Amino acid sequence: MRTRQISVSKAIVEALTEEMQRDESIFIIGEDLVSHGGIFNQFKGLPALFKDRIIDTPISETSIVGCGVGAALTGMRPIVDMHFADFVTTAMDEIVNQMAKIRYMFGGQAKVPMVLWAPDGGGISAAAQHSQSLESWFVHTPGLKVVVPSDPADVKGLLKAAIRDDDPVMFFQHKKLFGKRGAVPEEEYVIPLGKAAVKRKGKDITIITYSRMTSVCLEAGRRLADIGIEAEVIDLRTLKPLDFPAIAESVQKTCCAMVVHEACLTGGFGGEIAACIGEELFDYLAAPVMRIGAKDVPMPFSPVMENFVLPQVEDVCACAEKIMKRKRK
Amino acid sequence: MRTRQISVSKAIVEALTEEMQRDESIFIIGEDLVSHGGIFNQFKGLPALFKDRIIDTPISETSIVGCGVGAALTGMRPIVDMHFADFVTTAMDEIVNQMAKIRYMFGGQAKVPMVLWAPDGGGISAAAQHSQSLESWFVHTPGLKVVVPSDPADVKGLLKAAIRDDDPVMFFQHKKLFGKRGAVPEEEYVIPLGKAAVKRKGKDITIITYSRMTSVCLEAGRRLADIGIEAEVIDLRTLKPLDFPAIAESVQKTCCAMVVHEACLTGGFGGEIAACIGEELFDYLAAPVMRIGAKDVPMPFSPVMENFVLPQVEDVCACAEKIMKRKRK
Amino acid sequence: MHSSADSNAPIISISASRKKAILKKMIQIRQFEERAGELFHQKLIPGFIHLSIGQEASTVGSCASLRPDDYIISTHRGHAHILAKGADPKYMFAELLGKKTGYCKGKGGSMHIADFSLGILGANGVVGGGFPIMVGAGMSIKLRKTDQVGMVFFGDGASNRGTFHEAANMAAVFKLPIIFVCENNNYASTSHAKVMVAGGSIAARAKAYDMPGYTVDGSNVLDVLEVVQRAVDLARSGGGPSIVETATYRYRGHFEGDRQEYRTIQEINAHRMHRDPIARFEKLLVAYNTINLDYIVKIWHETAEDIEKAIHFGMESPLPAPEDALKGLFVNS
Amino acid sequence: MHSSADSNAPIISISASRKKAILKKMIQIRQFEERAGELFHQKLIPGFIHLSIGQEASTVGSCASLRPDDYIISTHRGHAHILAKGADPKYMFAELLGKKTGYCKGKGGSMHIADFSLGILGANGVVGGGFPIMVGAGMSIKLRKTDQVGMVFFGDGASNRGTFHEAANMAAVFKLPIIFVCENNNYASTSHAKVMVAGGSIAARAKAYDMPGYTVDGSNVLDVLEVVQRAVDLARSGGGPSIVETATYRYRGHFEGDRQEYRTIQEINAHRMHRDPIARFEKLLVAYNTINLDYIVKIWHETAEDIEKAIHFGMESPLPAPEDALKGLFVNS
Ligand SMILES: Cc1ncc(C[n+]2csc(CCOP(=O)(O)OP(=O)(O)O)c2C)c(N)n1
Ligand SMILES: Cc1ncc(C[n+]2csc(CCOP(=O)(O)OP(=O)(O)O)c2C)c(N)n1
Ligand SMILES: [Mg+2]
Ligand SMILES: [Mg+2]
Repeated sequence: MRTRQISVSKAIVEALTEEMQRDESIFIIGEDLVSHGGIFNQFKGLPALFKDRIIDTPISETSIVGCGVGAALTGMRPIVDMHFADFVTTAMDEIVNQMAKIRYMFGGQAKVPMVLWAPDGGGISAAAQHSQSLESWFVHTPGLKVVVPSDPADVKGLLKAAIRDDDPVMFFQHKKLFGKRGAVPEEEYVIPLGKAAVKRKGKDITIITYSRMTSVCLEAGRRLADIGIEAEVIDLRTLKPLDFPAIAESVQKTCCAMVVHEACLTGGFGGEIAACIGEELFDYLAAPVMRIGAKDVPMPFSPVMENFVLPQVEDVCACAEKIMKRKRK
Repeated sequence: MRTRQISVSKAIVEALTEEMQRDESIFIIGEDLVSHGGIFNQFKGLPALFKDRIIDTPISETSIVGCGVGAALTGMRPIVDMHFADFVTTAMDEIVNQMAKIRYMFGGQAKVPMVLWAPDGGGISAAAQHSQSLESWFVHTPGLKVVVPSDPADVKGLLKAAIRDDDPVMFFQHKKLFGKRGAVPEEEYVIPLGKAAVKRKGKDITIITYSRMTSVCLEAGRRLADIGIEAEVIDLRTLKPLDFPAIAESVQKTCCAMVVHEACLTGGFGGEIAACIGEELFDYLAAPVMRIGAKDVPMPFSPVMENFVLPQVEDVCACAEKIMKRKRK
Repeated sequence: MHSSADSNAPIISISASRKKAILKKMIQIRQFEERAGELFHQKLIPGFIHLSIGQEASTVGSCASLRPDDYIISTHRGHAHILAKGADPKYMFAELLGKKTGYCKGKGGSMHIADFSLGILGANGVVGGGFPIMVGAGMSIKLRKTDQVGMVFFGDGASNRGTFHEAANMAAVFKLPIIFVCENNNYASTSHAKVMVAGGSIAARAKAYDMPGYTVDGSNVLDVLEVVQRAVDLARSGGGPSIVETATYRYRGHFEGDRQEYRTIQEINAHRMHRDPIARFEKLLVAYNTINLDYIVKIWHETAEDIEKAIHFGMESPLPAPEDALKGLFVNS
Repeated sequence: MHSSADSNAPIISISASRKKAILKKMIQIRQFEERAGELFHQKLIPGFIHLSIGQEASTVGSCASLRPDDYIISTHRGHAHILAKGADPKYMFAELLGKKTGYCKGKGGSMHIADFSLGILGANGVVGGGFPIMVGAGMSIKLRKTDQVGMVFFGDGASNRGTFHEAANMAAVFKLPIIFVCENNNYASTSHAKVMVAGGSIAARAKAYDMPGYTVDGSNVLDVLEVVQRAVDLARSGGGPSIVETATYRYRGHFEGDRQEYRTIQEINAHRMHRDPIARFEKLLVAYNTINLDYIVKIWHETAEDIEKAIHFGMESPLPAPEDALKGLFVNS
């Protein structure tokens, strides 16, 4: 398979271009898409290619999301740009009570093929209202699929799958990853939703993660290898559907696990995974399943504090070592 | 301590009356409070007692919650009635990005002493948009306290504590509990936030629960006793702050645990508790920590399906028996 | 732009058969609602229901201007809208009764009935929840370049939700083919529109978005049709959205069981006696010799029979299996 | 009600010393913003910042009508509002620089500055997030029976959020002492207000809520003051809310670093040259002999010195400790 090194931003544009060329019912709607190509330049070049299908709106997020729902119900395949993931808060009724529930509560009469595309995460000194990782709310909302990619190849393949999916998909794109480069296949491909990827092989401990924390965990994996710990790093890629078999396979081998995410610890998706492992793999576990997440505060502005709040490579290493000590006992 | 048997509704009215008499800065704002005494008659009699301090609003939930925030910041102690907990979705920015974060992000300059009072839960054939249990979103939102009471005495004592608290409190009142009666002390009392209650003593298995599921678990406890299983039922009462020491004390004794809530299973608060138990009490556990929650679908309307989706006494018993079998192995 | 139909104008020039169909639809709705109320009080319908009795002219007059392929979005008080757009009462009763044969297989109930094959994009339990969705249907029409229109029903209370403002502005900005029909029945649950809607007029708010706003007597079905038709024609011809506010009244409580401490029986009776939309229309049609009294009796009778058949269908239908609850969440499930 | 101040009217009759204070405040804001921009481009300020250069008359004219105990709520473009209400630039710079001595101890940054002791209830990173909170401040004033007022600043873009509508209606319904000041600088990030605000006028929307709406030349500080003072007087005397829309313009990009492909340099320069609020006011004051050129030079100089001192304070201040991040979430933490 021939690949090239491209950035996440480029991968997004490629995925969108290919899909929009393939299917005329796809359109993108949100704020500042046309002149800016999106607030993170993530849609750069698309407005020129798909003139009427990239739509700038007033600042009316509630209606923008609702607009996606209504268009999806009547034959279109909208991609709704949320500007910042934090602004899902202004459209939760539309996401949770309409987009997620319409198909079910109307007895399966309708489908809602739409993608809600939301740049999330911290690390850019954007403070409390522009830095959140809110995926666990949506995992807890039946009717939604949740995608949390970590590198250019996954972004491209998963975005294409999300667009083709007939159900509503929350696509959380970490905003620190736009510039991240990686190998992306030249030919067309789609990555099915619900398939995790083992991004590092290892026999000692399973590290389960997703989104930006994948690179943090991979770096931790390298450092742990230096001290003789071979960590297996699983990038979940989608949280719903969840690839629990991939987790189980690894934990049955390593007999211990930890979960790492950027969302704040308490009530985060790590609890769900740790609970599932505890329930399903109890007899395999040689040590407690540990979790790492951001500290339980709103994101502070000043970088010294923000770095302290966000999980770091050192935190992952320290936790893995602690687990390994327990395991070896 | 002298008590009387009163309903949850009566307990609410008593708590509010006592607190509003004590503190003039308390007011209640929401829809249909004055003529109806609240949509569930939960504020019955109050409008006559506190004329200008029970305020009917237009249907503008976003502004109603924001109104609470602004009033709390400027010297008042608002109680905001959400009508149905499902409608928090129309005010998530106000709850999550403002109410929860204002104190922190402004460096501690302000306090936000307000109660967001929200009747939640299913079981009344109110279908997908009027039956949700959304507490886990707010447990995952740093800056909020979360109260989930289960009987009249707790409702009264916790509501008083929530009103006196200087931080924002989400108070989820299960709507099937309004008519529930129980012994309530005659003299004044307050139940501090963050204290769980052991509602049934037992040595065999710890059942951790809250809100309406407490009575379901207590009934399960009685039935389990008939077959020789002594379950300890812990009613968490508040999820944030969480009384983990109470959980630990019980699990150290019983060596096994299960969590029961009405919110849908995946991503629910049960995962958090199971994960914490796994992390902190690994060496005590003789069986996996299991979770019971509603099935992962929106609430269906028809009672046969709704009952199937909601956790029942039988489900709790079956799960407890399964755990006990594992434990005895 | 803020005008009202001239009620001294001659009877709107539509065919006698259309007029008869309109009358029949109003009667069907009235009977559907009365029987639904009875079934509810007999505890055969679970949950809660909101009835539209008294508001028939507003709803039927509005929907009479629509084509089968046009869209509507309804509210918590939705039975009338859905019937007016052509839904079959038997699947509706089955749904209200929580049966497997209902429009939503028993998953929706009173507040969540839809028939996508008839352009009924659903009732909505969230007040004001329909506005943004209708923006999407309008955008879809625009992108697909059809000449459909969308009509979103809402109450006086709903007009105070932020979604109204966002949707009205977006509809105007994109010139979407949307008709905002506010059925102002004076009350949002217990609160009076005069108190809760600053300025008192929802139609007048159209001006803020530079679109036409109309107020019309919602107890006169032909007035409603005439005004709404104007808005529909504008939308269909690419002229963008309008707001129509119908002055109407509900005879029943906000929901069945409502104690209604916020109004007097006298007030309700005055409406019933002097402004009943069905009685008014019947009188008009008789006066113009379009129909006679026998015909009226016949329609009430026929419609009642149909309603009973529909109830029978619902009552006899099977309940869903408990496990049906797990089906239909995703497209492949 | 939708009127504009007559700009041929004689110079508003306030004292010379107040006029001087107003000029000085505008200059302080200009200099604060220019230096903030520089510090940002020197990568000393983390995150992103939105500057108000060009909008000084709108902001200072509005705040000049307020008492110290009145409330304001600001926006993402908040430095000017906060300075105009009396905040100390040194704690502001310290905050922008992420220092422990900042207004928010380094937790807030540019979009989240507040000084509750001055009635500044905070900037807000969520566009339109301030409206509902101001409803609460207004309600609190009403319940506490004081004669304070609250002023909520917002942009043309923010006027399209549902929160605007809900808050305007609620303010009118409860006759709350709130002044809605829309600083219409033509753009919401990249989008032009003419395209995104249906009808084009935000002040005109006041009519929908039965409250006064004014449009005023936002580059003329005395015009702004005169009109806003009218709205403040009404609010303070129990007459309820008003909307004031100032026609203004920002010289810098939406945020520092904005490529600004949505407008031309010519457009910006035309505003700078012909409608600069500070130059206009200086010319006026000189023409009326309130001040002379030397005085102007002196103010610019003095203010610049103060700003440098404030920057110095910020630069020399210590960073927070990492663990400070864990403090201050709850009242007892
Ligand atoms: C967002 C939201 N808020 C509150 C409610 C509760 N509620 C249901 S109907 C209703 C009144 C609606 O009044 P109106 O819009 O005038 O419609 P009507 O009932 O008169 O038909 C209220 C407050 C709701 N369902 N959704
Ligand atoms: C709810 C929300 N949507 C979008 C944004 C991103 N955003 C920040 S400023 C801005 C433009 C605001 O325009 P306007 O209200 O006119 O204020 P101005 O920037 O012109 O001062 C946008 C879209 C946001 N912060 N909040
Ligand atoms: Mg109404
Ligand atoms: Mg602007």
